[in-house]
Amino acid sequence: MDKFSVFSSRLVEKSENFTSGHRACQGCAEALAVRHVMKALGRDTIVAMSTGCMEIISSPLPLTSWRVPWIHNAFENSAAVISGCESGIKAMMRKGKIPAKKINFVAMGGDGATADIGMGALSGALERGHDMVYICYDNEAYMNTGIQRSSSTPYGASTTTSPAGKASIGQHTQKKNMAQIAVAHNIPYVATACSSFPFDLMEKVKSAAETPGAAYVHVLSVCPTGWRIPTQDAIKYGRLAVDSCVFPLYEVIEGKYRLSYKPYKKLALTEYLKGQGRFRHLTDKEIQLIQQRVDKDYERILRLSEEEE
Amino acid sequence: MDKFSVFSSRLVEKSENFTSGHRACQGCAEALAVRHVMKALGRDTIVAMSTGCMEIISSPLPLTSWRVPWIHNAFENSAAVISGCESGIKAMMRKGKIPAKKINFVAMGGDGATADIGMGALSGALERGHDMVYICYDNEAYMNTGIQRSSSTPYGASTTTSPAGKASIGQHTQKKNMAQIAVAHNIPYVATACSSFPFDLMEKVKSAAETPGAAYVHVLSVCPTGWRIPTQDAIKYGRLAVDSCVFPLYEVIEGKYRLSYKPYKKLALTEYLKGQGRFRHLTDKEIQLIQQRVDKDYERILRLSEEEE
Amino acid sequence: MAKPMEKITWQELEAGSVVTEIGNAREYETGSWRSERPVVEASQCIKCGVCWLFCPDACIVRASDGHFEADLTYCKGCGICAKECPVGCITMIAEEG
Amino acid sequence: MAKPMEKITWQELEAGSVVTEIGNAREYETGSWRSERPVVEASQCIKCGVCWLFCPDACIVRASDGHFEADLTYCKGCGICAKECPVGCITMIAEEG
Amino acid sequence: MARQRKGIEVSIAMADAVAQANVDVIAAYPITPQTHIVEHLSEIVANGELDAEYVPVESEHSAMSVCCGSSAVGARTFTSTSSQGLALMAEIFYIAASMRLPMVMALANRSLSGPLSIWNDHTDTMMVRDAGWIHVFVENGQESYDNVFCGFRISEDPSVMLPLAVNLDGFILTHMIEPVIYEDNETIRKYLPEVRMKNALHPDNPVSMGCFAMPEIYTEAQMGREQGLLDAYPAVVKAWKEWGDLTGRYYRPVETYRTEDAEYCIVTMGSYGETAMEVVDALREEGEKVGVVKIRLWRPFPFEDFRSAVEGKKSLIVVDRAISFGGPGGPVALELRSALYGRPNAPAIVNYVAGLAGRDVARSDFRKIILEGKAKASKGETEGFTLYGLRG
Amino acid sequence: MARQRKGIEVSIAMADAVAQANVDVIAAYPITPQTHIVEHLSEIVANGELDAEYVPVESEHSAMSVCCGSSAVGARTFTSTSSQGLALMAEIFYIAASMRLPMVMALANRSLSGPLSIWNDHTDTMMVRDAGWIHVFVENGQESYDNVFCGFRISEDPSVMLPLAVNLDGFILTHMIEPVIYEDNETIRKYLPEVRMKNALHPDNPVSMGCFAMPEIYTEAQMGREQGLLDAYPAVVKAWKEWGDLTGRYYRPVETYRTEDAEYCIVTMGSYGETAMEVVDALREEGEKVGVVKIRLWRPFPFEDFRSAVEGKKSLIVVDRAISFGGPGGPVALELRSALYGRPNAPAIVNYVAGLAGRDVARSDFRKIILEGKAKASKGETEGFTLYGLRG
Amino acid sequence: MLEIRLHGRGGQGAVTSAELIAIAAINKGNFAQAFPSFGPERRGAPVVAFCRVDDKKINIRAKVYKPDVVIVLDPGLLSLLDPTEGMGEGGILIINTKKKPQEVAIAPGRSIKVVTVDANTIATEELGRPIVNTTMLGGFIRATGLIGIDDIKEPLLERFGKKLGERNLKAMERAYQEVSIGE
Amino acid sequence: MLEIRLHGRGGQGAVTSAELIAIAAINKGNFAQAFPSFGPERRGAPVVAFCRVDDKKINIRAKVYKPDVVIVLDPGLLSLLDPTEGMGEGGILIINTKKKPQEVAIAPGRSIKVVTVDANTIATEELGRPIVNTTMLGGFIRATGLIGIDDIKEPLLERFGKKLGERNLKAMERAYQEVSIGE
Ligand SMILES: Cc1ncc(C[n+]2csc(CCOP(=O)(O)OP(=O)(O)O)c2C)c(N)n1
Ligand SMILES: Cc1ncc(C[n+]2csc(CCOP(=O)(O)OP(=O)(O)O)c2C)c(N)n1
Ligand code: SF4
Ligand code: SF4
Ligand code: SF4
Ligand code: SF4
Repeated sequence: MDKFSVFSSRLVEKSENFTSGHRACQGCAEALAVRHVMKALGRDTIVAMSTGCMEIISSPLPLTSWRVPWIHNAFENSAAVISGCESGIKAMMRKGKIPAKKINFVAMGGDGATADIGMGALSGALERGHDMVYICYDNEAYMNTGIQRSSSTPYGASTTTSPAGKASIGQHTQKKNMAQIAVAHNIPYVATACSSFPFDLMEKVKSAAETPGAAYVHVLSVCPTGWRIPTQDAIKYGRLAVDSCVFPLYEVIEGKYRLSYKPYKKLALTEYLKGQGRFRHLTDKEIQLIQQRVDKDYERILRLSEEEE
Repeated sequence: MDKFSVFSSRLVEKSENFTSGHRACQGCAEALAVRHVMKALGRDTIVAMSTGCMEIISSPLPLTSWRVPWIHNAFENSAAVISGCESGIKAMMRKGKIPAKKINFVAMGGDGATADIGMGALSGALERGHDMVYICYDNEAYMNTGIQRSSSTPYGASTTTSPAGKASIGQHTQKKNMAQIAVAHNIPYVATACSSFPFDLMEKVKSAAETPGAAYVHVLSVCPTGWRIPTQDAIKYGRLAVDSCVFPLYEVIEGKYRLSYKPYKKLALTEYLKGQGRFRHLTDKEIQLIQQRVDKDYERILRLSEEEE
Repeated sequence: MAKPMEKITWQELEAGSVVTEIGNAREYETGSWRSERPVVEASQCIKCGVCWLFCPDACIVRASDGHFEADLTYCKGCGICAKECPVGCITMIAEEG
Repeated sequence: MAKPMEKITWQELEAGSVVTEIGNAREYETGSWRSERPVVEASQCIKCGVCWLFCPDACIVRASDGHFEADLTYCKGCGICAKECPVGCITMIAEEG
Repeated sequence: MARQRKGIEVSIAMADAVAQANVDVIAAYPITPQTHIVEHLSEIVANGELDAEYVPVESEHSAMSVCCGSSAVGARTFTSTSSQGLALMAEIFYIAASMRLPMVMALANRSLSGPLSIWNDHTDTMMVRDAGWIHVFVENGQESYDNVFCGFRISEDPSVMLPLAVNLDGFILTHMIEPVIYEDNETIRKYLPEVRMKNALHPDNPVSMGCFAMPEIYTEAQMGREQGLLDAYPAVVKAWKEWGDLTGRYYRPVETYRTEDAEYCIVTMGSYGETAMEVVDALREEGEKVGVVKIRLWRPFPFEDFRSAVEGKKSLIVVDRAISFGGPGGPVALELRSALYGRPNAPAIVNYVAGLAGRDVARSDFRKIILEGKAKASKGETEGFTLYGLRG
Repeated sequence: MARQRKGIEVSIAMADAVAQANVDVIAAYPITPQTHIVEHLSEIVANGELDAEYVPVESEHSAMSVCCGSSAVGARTFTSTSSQGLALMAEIFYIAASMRLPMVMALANRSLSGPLSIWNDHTDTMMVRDAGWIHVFVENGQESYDNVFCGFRISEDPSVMLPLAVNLDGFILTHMIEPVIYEDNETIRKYLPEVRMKNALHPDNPVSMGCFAMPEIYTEAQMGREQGLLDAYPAVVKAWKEWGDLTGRYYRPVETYRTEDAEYCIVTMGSYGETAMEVVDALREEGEKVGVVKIRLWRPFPFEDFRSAVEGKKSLIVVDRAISFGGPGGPVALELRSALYGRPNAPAIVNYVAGLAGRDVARSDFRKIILEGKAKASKGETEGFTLYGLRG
Repeated sequence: MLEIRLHGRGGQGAVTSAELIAIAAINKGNFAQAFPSFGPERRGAPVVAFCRVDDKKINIRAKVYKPDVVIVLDPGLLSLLDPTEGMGEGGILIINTKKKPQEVAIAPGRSIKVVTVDANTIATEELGRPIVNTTMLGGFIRATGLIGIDDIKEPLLERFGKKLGERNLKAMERAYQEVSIGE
Repeated sequence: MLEIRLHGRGGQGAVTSAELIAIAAINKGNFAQAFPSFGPERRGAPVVAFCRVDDKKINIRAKVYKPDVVIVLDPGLLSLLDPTEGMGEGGILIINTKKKPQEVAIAPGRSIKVVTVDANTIATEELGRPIVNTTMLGGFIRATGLIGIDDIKEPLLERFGKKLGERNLKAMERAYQEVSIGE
């Protein structure tokens, strides 16, 4: 449990803009992340959401878990849909067709929607520089359709389309680094976050929303179903990901890196991997190799953050 | 004219795998880049090409300028098509259906095909790590359809869809940095090149082809029609782009930067801008601002290259 | 109250099937999913709200005396609150069949 | 020789309109596009091949004596060779109407 | 803008109409032959002559997605595409209709790959004929200009709320300079007032759009879409009638030319209509009892108008500009046969597929099609279709 | 693999068939309800049981693009998709046919958005009915398994060279565990030999593929595509005949059940066929002279088979699983009407659209459709269509 | 034809139970179907699966509306739904519960055979976790006699592999023995 | 109806010439069309544009196959194509060339009026570049009388803006004066 949380829950927005009654799995920390994000954003927000777990579990006609204006159109295009919402409102406000007021334009999608099928739409929206926030809920696979690999699935994870088997270690490509790709788009705000660190997450979402222009927030979202862990451990595994530096928390503001959280003691990767069904098949040697990669990537982030200081 | 070129033409592959009779504009340096690339690649190459100038000018049924196996399928998918060619040949060779031999798998597209509509397919192919080379011919707009802006059009350029006008400077977003985005994909080889520096270009294409896994080469390709310059100046403007550091030539090998060419004397941006019809409307003040940005970006590349040394 | 989907006639849907009753998912009681129930030992609760903060179903509510407890209408029984409670005052109990 | 496109019958096309005669674009003579013609002063040519290297239409050829000249069948008259020739031995001359 | 008659490229006239319609958002991706429309619009916006967001999207898929977002917030939205662009956005094109999002698209019809062709036919629009959009076909520049206004009027009509495509033949119309009468802004404002969409996305009135449907409710949701199209029919007729009352130019779902006493008719859609009329005039002088039936409204399909237009004719020669490969031939002939199926004395239907990918269909070709078609009909050779002008 | 009868999920049976067919490349993107097919294939490859490249593409657009590349080099290529996936790849789906690239797709039919639905109907496949693919519909697990082999055989036939889709109803078939007879590998090798594509891309035999076509030549290029489909018809019949001779299981383009003396028929496509037969049996016992006509080959459309199957019937009740919004109703009824147009004594055609997005159509529903349809036909109420089971 | 409906929760493997019954029947030479209820339900949510067994080819492609046998994998579901819905006279209801058959409340006047298995206990003891989908098959086999324990062995071992399969088999056999059959 | 065909090269603005004629005619109250030959040709390639003028609505949507007037913007094209193709008796051929009409070789026995303009020289002098599309209109106006110089003024100024427009006008007027009309 992260150190800030104990006594500061009372500072958190009480109202729920993403309501109970949604049909996420028991213990879904992706739904939790949505809940946190919506607290940070508040009511003056328009959300465009990609097809995926969060969409399906929140909107079975005629019911909706959303209390803010919400639109789902397709799987790969929420970045483009929100571009349209933003452009439309901007034009209408400028022309006096509707009263001016600050509205957060937020697109959301899973890692598949973001790093794979929606990459084109996202890249285009970032480049055009709409005043928007894109939030990727990264549960490291296509969960909605039954745990298929995405380009954000980590090396070595077994999924239904990258199964571990006699001739395969499971996923055999490295996790695509979406935050880094977003940074390469030269947008003013990029951050990584995790719902196991809710205050940090909420602060980042607020910063993103306040940044004029395009912002990108990459949220590691633990999926007990897909990761094959007990439901009650969803928060724990988010913490382990961060504390073992598999998923460092940082911000990149106008190209400058800032580490948001440095683990008191960097945990060994095994802490994180063990207990997750998707990694069960990995040998110690394989874990060793992965550890090297994690170290290297973390050092890079450390170096970049220090450079900026 | 770059310093190596005078006496070493004789070292260059003589045969033309991209033949005369193509219908590119007079003085098209994009066609010249294709010619250079095909010299570097040689006959054991399969090319998948996106829709665009180079496709249209080289393949009016029943004629073709290609002497290597060549496929055009659509505008946005040459990275995916070549993924299929590579996978198919790889599988068939492994299974002994066809004899084993080294073949270069090369996808090519314009900047629109690459940085805009084909971004998703490219990102996917890079991530999957096919043994392929992707070559972007960047003439900084959609030329085939009549000089519309792309995300690779530089700030301030007037195109038919980002026209300079009373309420607009022309293109008002910054040029998307595709090489940097490719680097963020953690592929083993990324380079920038220009057909005004043909030896450098050919070396890079060869290196890219020899690199196992996915490689990306970004080729600045001067288009006299779209840039509104005299046809005979096509080579000159490529040189100016490089010498004014608007378009630095570099390689990134396994994440390490290497500057390939450092101008003897960095030229002022005006050298490059003046004479180009697309920039004619820019005021001195605007040029000043652009110069600052160019300087900053160039310094970044310099710094990154030095770090690695 | 939204009409149950299997009763709605086509004329009753808004154009484009837009849903105008926001947040009406609360009519769907996910408590039925639960096989275990969190039980809070109120006397030990330090009222920190951690359980509230981490419940994916937003179904921890504050009782009038300030301590927190699960709203069983929605609680799916994931056990996160029990696991995360810093003082360990929540226990998961099997639902009776 | 490829048949001109306006003569080809559908039966004469390969399945999928695949073209099997590679490089046959050379049948299309882009020399007709030219309004100016590069003329090489052979005696001054230092045979460096720069014109050859930079011709977008691959239509600079080497004469038997080693100097370079334009193949007017394809030369579109862009003037690059003239501009890039390090010794300036190529001149562009207007084609006569 | 005052009322005036101009010599103008049709694409520019359409762009000017879009500006007069005071749209809020234009999102489009360039593709030949649609380019001139969006280029001129960018220019108008760049010059500050239209206060709108021009969103230079990275693909047509995103063009339609941006339009969905923009329409969903209630902004007046325009887009334009052709061919591959339409194919690439096909998924979202369907969704736009199902979500009942008003917008107008100038669909500069062009052949679908492959082989790649930039020239005109109707294969692109035919690919999405089931999607639930309203489809209007125009014949000339004036109709292109006019139907931008009528298009918004119909599309945004609260009883309709559906996207609408103005289909115009690529190059043949888009790149044609010809006379067009511009209406003044007053007239346009009167004809096309601002409407605030009932369920537009806005924090002041939050709604959820695009919820998913279980089997228990999907059929009902689809009936809404179908009914939207059925309701569109009277709205279209009304919008055209009012436009005619204002401008003197009237449009009808099915238009006929010299059909009253005709024994047989040629049926066309799009810019071929004018040439067909011209040829029919000539044939009439030779004593042929022939007329022209022009389908202007393709979706919702005007069954009754069509049936009454061809009532009592001996035969119809339907000129399609698309094929359903391995199927029954051209989509228009297919639907017309279905519409007349089982009717007593239904006319014989002969189907030509002509002018694929911009192959010129000149007056002499029409003449040949009409006379040959008539002969086929009388010989009972009505099955399948003829690919007109095929070599080999 | 020895010949055996297994209880197996249909998706897995199909995946096993793909492995038995020894494909070289599988490129697919997951989408419900196609997922189990590709998941099982990844597993087979991961276990080293099939030597193939499984390309985990980032979208369906790229799935089809990869398949085009792979087929172009002459590799045996398989893919699978559904619904939105098909819509997203639509552009390339058309191109695959025009480039004459053999491959087999398992098209797990599912409704098209919006609203989003993961359940079964035929709106997805109908979107691409003009594209030039061969389309086969299957009714059960055995047919799904068998038609993978027949599919490759037909698709790769040098006289055909066209991609082929095996359409199977999503969930209803894909997620069904039922008995399937597996053939042994010997039989498969015999039936489905390796073929080396004539113009496959390779440096040893360079060719150019996908050149663009000017108006002067486009029509001719398209005729090749059309002719490919016409030539596919005999190839399909032959491939099915030979499969039958090997396995005892024969397929035909149009299949009939108790139609000989039937006065009217129900027409279905896909997995409804079996229930229809069951209900027809029951109705027969009550004295109804009713039969079933099942369309198995949808493209190339088997005109003659269909016509002779319904010759002399009084009426046909066509059950469609898709709508062309604002148009004539279901696409199957549309084409059947066109196919019988103008024939003497053509049957009355009544059109139902049923089972959209997975709404169950049980035996009682079929019974109702048949009897109600018959009554409508006899009253001459044959226009338009009925959205079966609609509330309101 | 015998029609079976199974009630469970997302993640509990109701479809696997249906599948194993169907495969066993098919292996015996019968015809059978097994299929899920095709919903977007998630882990924890009440779900339904179906199975049909017959000695001739089955031509139905709809859900089971009138089950002959109903299996309830999760006792908690009994308070949420009526497991006997659509069931005719003489139906068999097999429930995972500690209760005895006579303690299970059934609408009065219906002649339904109630069978109970304390599957949670058995599964927890044999498999270490209360995953009861295979255990409950023991109850099913005993109550219906439709297939034998031996028939299900092979599919079960194929499905779970030898090690895990044998433990599941053990649980199933125990359930077969320990079942309580009412009426 | 008068049908006109223009031959030029990609980038030379043949369509603009056609356009200006059409607009001038339309502004006079006539009907007209102007359109390119719709090709993928590039800068330098021979291209064609068309124009039709009539006093009633024009209903043709095909290329011009039988031109009454042909304008050749680039003298180099004469050696590549027959500008009189499809032209009937009495046609007018207007060529940019230094030559006199009688020096232009026409198939013997055809009664075609040849008109020549040294547009390169005029344009280079007036506009600084040999862009002859507007200059050649002077020849066209003089040779056909279809429209007057005044009719084209407004569209020309609108097209090119005042400054550049006036220079183009000047070039056109000079061509009008300096044209050589054959036969
Ligand atoms: C074009 C298209 N392809 C595939 C699908 C099927 N599909 C829906 S959601 C989904 C996966 C979502 O994964 P992700 O974006 O990672 O979100 P998650 O469900 O994991 O939260 C897929 C493959 C679709 N709806 N549309
Ligand atoms: C899906 C789709 N959209 C649009 C087009 C039209 N189109 C063809 S090429 C092209 C521009 C090409 O630009 P670029 O990739 O930069 O290459 P260039 O022509 O400049 O070399 C466009 C917009 C198309 N063919 N397909
Ligand atoms: S599958 Fe994973 S992400 Fe999806 S609802 Fe379940 S726990 Fe959440
Ligand atoms: S438009 Fe530019 S890139 Fe295209 S052929 Fe012409 S010069 Fe080359
Ligand atoms: S068990 Fe889970 S769902 Fe229930 S209150 Fe606790 S955290 Fe919330
Ligand atoms: S986490 Fe524990 S101590 Fe804190 S409020 Fe909840 S129940 Fe009380």
